[in-house]
Amino acid sequence: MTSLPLYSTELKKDFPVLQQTMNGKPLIYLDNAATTQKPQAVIDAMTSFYQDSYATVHRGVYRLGHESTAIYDAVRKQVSRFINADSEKEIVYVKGTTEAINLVANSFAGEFLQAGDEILVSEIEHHANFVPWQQVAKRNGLVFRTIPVNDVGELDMTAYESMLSPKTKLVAIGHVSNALGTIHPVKEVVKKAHSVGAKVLIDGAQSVAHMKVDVQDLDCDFYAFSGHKLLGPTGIGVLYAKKELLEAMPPYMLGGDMIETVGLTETTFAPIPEKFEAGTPAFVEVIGLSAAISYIEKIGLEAIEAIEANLLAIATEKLSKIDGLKIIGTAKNKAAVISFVLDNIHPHDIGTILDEYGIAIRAGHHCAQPAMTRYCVPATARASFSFYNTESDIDKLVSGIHAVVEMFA
Amino acid sequence: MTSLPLYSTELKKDFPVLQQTMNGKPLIYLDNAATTQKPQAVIDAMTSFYQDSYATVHRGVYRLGHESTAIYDAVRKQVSRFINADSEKEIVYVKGTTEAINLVANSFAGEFLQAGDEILVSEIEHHANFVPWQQVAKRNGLVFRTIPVNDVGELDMTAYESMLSPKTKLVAIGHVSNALGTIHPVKEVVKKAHSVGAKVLIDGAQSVAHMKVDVQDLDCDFYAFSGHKLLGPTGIGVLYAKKELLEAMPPYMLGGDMIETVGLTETTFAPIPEKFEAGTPAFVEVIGLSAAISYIEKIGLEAIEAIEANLLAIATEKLSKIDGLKIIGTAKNKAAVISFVLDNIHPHDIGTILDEYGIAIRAGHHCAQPAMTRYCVPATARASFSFYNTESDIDKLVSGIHAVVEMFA
Amino acid sequence: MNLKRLYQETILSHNKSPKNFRVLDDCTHEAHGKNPLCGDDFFVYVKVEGNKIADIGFQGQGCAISKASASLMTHYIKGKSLDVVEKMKNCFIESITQEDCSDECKETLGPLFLFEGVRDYPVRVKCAALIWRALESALSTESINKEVSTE
Amino acid sequence: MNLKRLYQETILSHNKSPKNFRVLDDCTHEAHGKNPLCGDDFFVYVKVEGNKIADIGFQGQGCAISKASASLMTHYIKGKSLDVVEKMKNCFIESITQEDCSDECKETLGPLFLFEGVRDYPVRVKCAALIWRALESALSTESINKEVSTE
Ligand SMILES: Cc1ncc(COP(=O)(O)O)c(C=O)c1O
Ligand SMILES: Cc1ncc(COP(=O)(O)O)c(C=O)c1O
Repeated sequence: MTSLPLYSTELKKDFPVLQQTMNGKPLIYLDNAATTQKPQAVIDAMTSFYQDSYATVHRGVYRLGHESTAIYDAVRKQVSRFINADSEKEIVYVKGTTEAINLVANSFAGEFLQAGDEILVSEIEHHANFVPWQQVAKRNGLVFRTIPVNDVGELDMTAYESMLSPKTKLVAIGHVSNALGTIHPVKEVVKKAHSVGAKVLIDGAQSVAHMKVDVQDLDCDFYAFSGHKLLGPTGIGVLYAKKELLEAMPPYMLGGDMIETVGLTETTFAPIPEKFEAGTPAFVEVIGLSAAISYIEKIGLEAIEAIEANLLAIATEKLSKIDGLKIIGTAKNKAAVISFVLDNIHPHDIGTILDEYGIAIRAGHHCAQPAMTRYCVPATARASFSFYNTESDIDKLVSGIHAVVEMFA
Repeated sequence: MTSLPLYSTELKKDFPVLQQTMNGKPLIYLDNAATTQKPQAVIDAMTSFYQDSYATVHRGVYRLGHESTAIYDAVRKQVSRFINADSEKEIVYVKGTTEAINLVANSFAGEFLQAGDEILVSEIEHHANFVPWQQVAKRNGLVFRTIPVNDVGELDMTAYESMLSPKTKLVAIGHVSNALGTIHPVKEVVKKAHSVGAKVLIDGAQSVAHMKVDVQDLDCDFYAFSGHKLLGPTGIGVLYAKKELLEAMPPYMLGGDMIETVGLTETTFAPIPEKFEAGTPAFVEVIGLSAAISYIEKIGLEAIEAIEANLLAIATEKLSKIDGLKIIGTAKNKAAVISFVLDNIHPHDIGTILDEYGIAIRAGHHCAQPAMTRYCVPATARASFSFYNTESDIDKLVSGIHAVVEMFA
Repeated sequence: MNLKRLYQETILSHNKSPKNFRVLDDCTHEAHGKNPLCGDDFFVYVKVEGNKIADIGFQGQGCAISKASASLMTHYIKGKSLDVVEKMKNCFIESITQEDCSDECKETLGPLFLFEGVRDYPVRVKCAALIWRALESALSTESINKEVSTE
Repeated sequence: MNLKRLYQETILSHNKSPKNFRVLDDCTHEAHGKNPLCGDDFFVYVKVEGNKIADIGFQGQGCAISKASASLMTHYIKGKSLDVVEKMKNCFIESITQEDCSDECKETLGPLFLFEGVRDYPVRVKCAALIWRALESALSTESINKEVSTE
């Protein structure tokens, strides 16, 4: 086990919140799967836009408005490069992963799937990638099925293959499970789905900030992610979709900016991606997203992957040594997310006590109740890491857990 | 005509963008109907939240998360007081007016209206309050009808009354027209609609920043507005709806935070308003919205109304004196929005030339093509004021227009 | 650190060895209470005779606060009249949510006042209150098998 | 101030009195071009004979830039071969979007180069280009009545 590069400690300094104290102790933020902190560069980009050049997009004949529009469109190119989309027309700005998935559930599954068609999701999906499919299925007579995972949290590929058939029309799967950290073999999932003609949506909420994503290489049909989990602001996310799909799909929301002409009886819609962006967009958030991507690219996703893999290895080793601690989800291919339970101590109590030591972890079902059911736990405690975490953070977590165990001894 | 209080000049100083220059000239921002500028207090509230206490809402056992949640819920109370809702449970956070209206078109009209039922909107609505109804009507066999306006831009109340019948199930109307500035007699519209059992949605995008709104006094069923037109950030808006309606309506988006329990086959939803707030909300934007409302309340909506009424009177008088200038929309009851055309000069050219003088106005159809059709113009130039505008801004606008006329002479 | 006031000895020991942790086969009222977010999930079984809680039991799982609260509640309300129990419930909620709980309430609560430490942990208020809410729901009608959720 | 380079005398006068502002009843190609956002809306009518633009006209309404562009385009391409027109179109787009338009292009454009001032007004590029896009669309097939939108 090598120790972490100093690098990571240095990076922490870019994040103002991480200089704060919580309950009098330096804040150890280990809830990165819920939302990440923001580097100063992201905060500054939005602040200075609001202060110096705020004007709405798409509509201004005046220069301020044109500049906003130009930035707004340039970020679309930046995002498309970031995930290697074929064209910026395939990048739709949305509120977040949840809206992205609802858009597809509505405008794709809700429009093109027929009664009897099947939608497959893994049984450990986040509710955002579970409930929309379950409900559209219910509404339209589609068949909603869950792909099992094995005891360590890996997708059961044999079961998956046996479930695929010409009836399968959509497979929706997380790239990385927020509950367990499992990195699913999404490229293979896509390949197999395509072999029966099904489309694939990948929920990338937990991946884009942690690994290089190449939508063309994955060959996925849809890819969704949120800005706020990517060092960016709240209120912004991205839906990537293949051009021909976006073109075929009807709009999700209706209003200004997404129409071409409106008559009393007929309306024609703008070309993609604007067709899917009704109303004044969250364009200041788009600027924040851009700064976040730039920051991540400056560090480099390879460096981030290396730092986080190291954090995961160290944390797994140290936590495993704690008596009565059980890690839920030990897939071979895992991101730096550790869900765990302690014998006879409820996760909620763990969370409260660690908080008192300045350590922010999550306790609960992580919006993945089906996953909790699968592993027969009412909830788990979860520590999720980002590249700005350090080995010292892990050590504090470990002593915090020892304190919890002692208290309940 | 009294001249404006110094007050207004002083207020301009709170808005950093208004200290900027455009094309070397001080920026005269007269596109407030598109989006308003932000006072420093709003920018600071978001910046310091990102820097000092960023954590997501609803899920944290740790203190940081709880504090976010507490603020988030407190703002809901503040918003409900701001528009005098009966309960904060009637306040749903959305992305903006457009999403609010789409939500109602989907979860109310799309669910409860039957083929043959009628939806009425005015013929000068913003596309956001036009296209969603037109399209849900088309999809579900409802009848979509437009209420005429007279030559000065006022709703034809006689026609409206004659259109109402037991078939009328929904009336959707702007409180203030963004294209013409007309203040519609919404309280009367509601009363008449209710007398035949129809519900009423008021598009408040153009009103909340300019006049006191009391949803209980109006007795409207739905009220929608956007934060960014209210001195607040982009990416946030509000849907007010009467409690019993929200309770009856099915959720619009599905995902985390809006569910109670998720099973493999069944899902139960959270109570209102959370039922309508799937996914990580734009909670930093909520904090910005709160600061914006506080700022507006500090000045007072009465003072704002007085300042803007004065601006409107002065601008109307001065613009009317320009040869060949015609104001489109001269309703008796009007907000500080002036749409105009110049003989033989296209609005787009007016916009470009004024921009060169540092004056930002809008030129185009203002996302209200049916209104343009109604007044037989392809587009208009529009100057829209906020309380931070001054008489000197108006004078610069007037000389700018003279320069335009000269150039085309 | 207020942790010690939250996780008092009594709470920790009731968590470990809860009283009345059993199903009442002859209960007259029953309810299911849950906190979906954190996974607290309890059933409460009540046997009312005349105007009194003749017997009470609970089952389920949850955090230390919710479990200890259930255990202590069942322990102290057994044998009490419904009126007194109603008063205790209101006082209990007051003690875990309000800065200055009245002396009268403190008296009514007796040992149950020890949950006041929860006040400093707003996210945990639901945990302490859950079993009381379930009880309220159980007693509110004649029918058994009622569901209650505090989230 | 670059306004004078945008609104040159020639442009202002073509806006006021456009050339070829008429319907061609005997046109072989026709297209409709519009900029919904700002309300520019034109029809172009072309009569192709052999390989040449034998006649051309336009109708509609729009801003000074779009109208002058239509007037000047029709004026200068009349009589030219389709190959040359195609080249002119590409050069025109180049001249209004790129910093350094090639000398060859400037030569091809001749007087039409005067729209280069539009370059400094990115929102107006669509206005200048609209009629060329409509022409492109008209000539692209045999069928008449084609719609084109540049937004
Ligand atoms: C009257 C009116 N309604 C609706 C909208 C749409 O608001 P938003 O774009 O913020 O969703 C606007 C502004 O664009 C408006 O002026
Ligand atoms: C795997 C996964 N999918 C979807 C979401 C939903 O993202 P958001 O809440 O930003 O819409 C989350 C995070 O909450 C997540 O972790």
